[in-house]
Amino acid sequence: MLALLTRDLRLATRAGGGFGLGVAFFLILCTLVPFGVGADTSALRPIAPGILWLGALLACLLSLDRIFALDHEDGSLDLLATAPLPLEGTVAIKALAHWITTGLPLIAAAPLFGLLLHLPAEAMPWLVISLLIGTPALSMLGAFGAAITVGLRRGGLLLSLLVLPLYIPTLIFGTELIRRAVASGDPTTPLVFLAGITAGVVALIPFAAAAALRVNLR
Amino acid sequence: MSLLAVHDLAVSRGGLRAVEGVSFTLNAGEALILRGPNGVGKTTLLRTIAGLQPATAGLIEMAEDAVAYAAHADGLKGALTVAENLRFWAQIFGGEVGAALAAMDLEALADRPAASLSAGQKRRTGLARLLVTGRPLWVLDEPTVSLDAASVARFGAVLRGHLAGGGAALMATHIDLGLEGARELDLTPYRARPGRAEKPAGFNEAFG
Amino acid sequence: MIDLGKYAGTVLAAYGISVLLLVGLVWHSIAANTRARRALEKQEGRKDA
Amino acid sequence: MSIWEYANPVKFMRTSGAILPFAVAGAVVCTVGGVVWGFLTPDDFRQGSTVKIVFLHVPAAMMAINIWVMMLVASLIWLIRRHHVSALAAKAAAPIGAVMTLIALATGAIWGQPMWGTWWEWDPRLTSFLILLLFYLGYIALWASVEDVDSAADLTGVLCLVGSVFALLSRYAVLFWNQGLHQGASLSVQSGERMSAIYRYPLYLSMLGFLLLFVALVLIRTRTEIRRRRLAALQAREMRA
Repeated sequence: MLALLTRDLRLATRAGGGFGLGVAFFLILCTLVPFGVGADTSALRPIAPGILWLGALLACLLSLDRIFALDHEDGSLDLLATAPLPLEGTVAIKALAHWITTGLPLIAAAPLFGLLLHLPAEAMPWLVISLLIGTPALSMLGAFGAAITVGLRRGGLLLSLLVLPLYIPTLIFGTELIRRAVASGDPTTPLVFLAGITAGVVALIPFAAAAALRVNLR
Repeated sequence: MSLLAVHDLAVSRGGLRAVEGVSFTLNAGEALILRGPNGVGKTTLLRTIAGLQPATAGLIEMAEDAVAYAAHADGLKGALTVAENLRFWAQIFGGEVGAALAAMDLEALADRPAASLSAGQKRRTGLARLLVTGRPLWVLDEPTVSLDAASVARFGAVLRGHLAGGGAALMATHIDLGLEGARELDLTPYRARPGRAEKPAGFNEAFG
Repeated sequence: MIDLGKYAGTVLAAYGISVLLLVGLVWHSIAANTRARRALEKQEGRKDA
Repeated sequence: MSIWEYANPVKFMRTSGAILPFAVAGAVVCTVGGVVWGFLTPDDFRQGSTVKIVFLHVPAAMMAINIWVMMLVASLIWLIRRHHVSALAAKAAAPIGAVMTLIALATGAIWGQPMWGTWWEWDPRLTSFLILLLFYLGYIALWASVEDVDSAADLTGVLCLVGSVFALLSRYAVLFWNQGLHQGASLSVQSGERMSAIYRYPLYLSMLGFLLLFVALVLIRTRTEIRRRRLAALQAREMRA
């Protein structure tokens, strides 16, 4: 299991692995937003949490098809399926690797980009906390979408269409957490829901994703 | 004792049975070569025994985690070196890398990234993975594709060593690997007859 | 004709769009079914011949 | 004989062929009757003539949800019992559900324009239906994208399962996100302000009509799918021979 994780991380950081592309995309998005909505603090501040969450979500989406597609092309997926690892475990590890290579850099960069968008200082820790709790669910749901579309030639667009609706609850509770924390100082309810969704997704989605992978392997 | 026993197996592709009623056993030290024209279902049968797709009917008896599967794709990562590629599979399966590198004459290439290898060298790395798995039953689908004569001979020797060490091999190949006493099984007579089956293999049979 | 009052446009638009969508769906269902039946009859006819 | 006999394609074609004329007749009578009757109802003292939109909006919204539930049940039957017709019925139902969702959304938006003063309001119910539409579209797109029908049936089945959970989850998330302007369910018995009979009966008829319309359409579309599968099977056998 650990071997698979280190291999995926190593592949992501080597040439052609696409590590850091997500953060670059995130930066571009945050740069473009003021051009679209105006640079006034009064315009940026209220939408900053939403933009940051959307940016993280889209940056995460960009790299989803890599989770299984490359391994499927070169035959590694067949070999992993015959390995003494349960396929559910393989799915979970690959989603974890995706989160470490995409989600964590985004979380680290988010406060910085928050400054660009005039996110109030008191919202910063909540931004990081909400992303930290919410993004694992994004990676895991993305792995499910990637497992469903792995055999398809033009799977990228379909992957977005399938996965984005699944992101809605996480997005809602993630941004609501920041909003309520700043407005009233009590983000308990969205925090609990966000954590609940992530826990449920991490516990159950590997089974659905592994089932989809088995269908696509045969 | 037998490593693999197949009873009355039917496998299907594209929602239709390809072959049915296939039975054989494979004991330690034995090799079985599948024959038959293109499209008869050799690959499908091998994938089914490797556990990559469900059998449509019949029974496959073997120990858990006994199969090492090698097919057209080698499962190599171009960004990793040959040794790193093999080491990964060694960690997954719990095997040994050094001997495998030596056996397939890959020691000189061990630190080269897999992306820079020729097709034949990639193939050799892919086959070295079989040794790394330490599994007794090798399921091989055209293992000698893109190998030159010397490499074929080398792989033949590796395969004989595997059989002598109590392993077994089930393969589809057109090339003589110099395996003495290897049995052959022609799948042509087992080609599935169209018609209604009790349990349809897929939509094409359910609506045929 | 009944008098729809000041909301005439609203009500007619709602009915218009709904009827359009429903008719489109029904038409598509029937057309696809006819096409499938013809194609199947052609195939089965060829088999018998 | 068990109920599963009807999942056999030949049997399904025979049975559905016998039911179909009645379903079509019932659907036409009840839908046209309900909608026309609804159109002829007197104006509401608050909503004016826009109250007539209810006879389209409510049945469509009801069917939009029920059709997804039917797809979920059909998907479960396929995944558990492997009855091929069940998977095809789920596929056949999806476009009907998408159109019903679209009607509910369109009529809701048109009704909201004079009532709320805006074409679109991010009201929890409207938002939930928009999300439901996304799930329908994803499901339909997946069926259309996967060439191998056996894989497509399994993958869409799994997607329907996961999608159902997330559609429900989204519903509660949206409620949490925005408490809306939308009216409560108009027909609920416990609500004090119950809809008066002149509106209630045409609405019942219209709902029955939409239900029968769905039954008729899903039968037709399932028959279409069966014929397509039959054709593909014959061609596949020809290729193999």
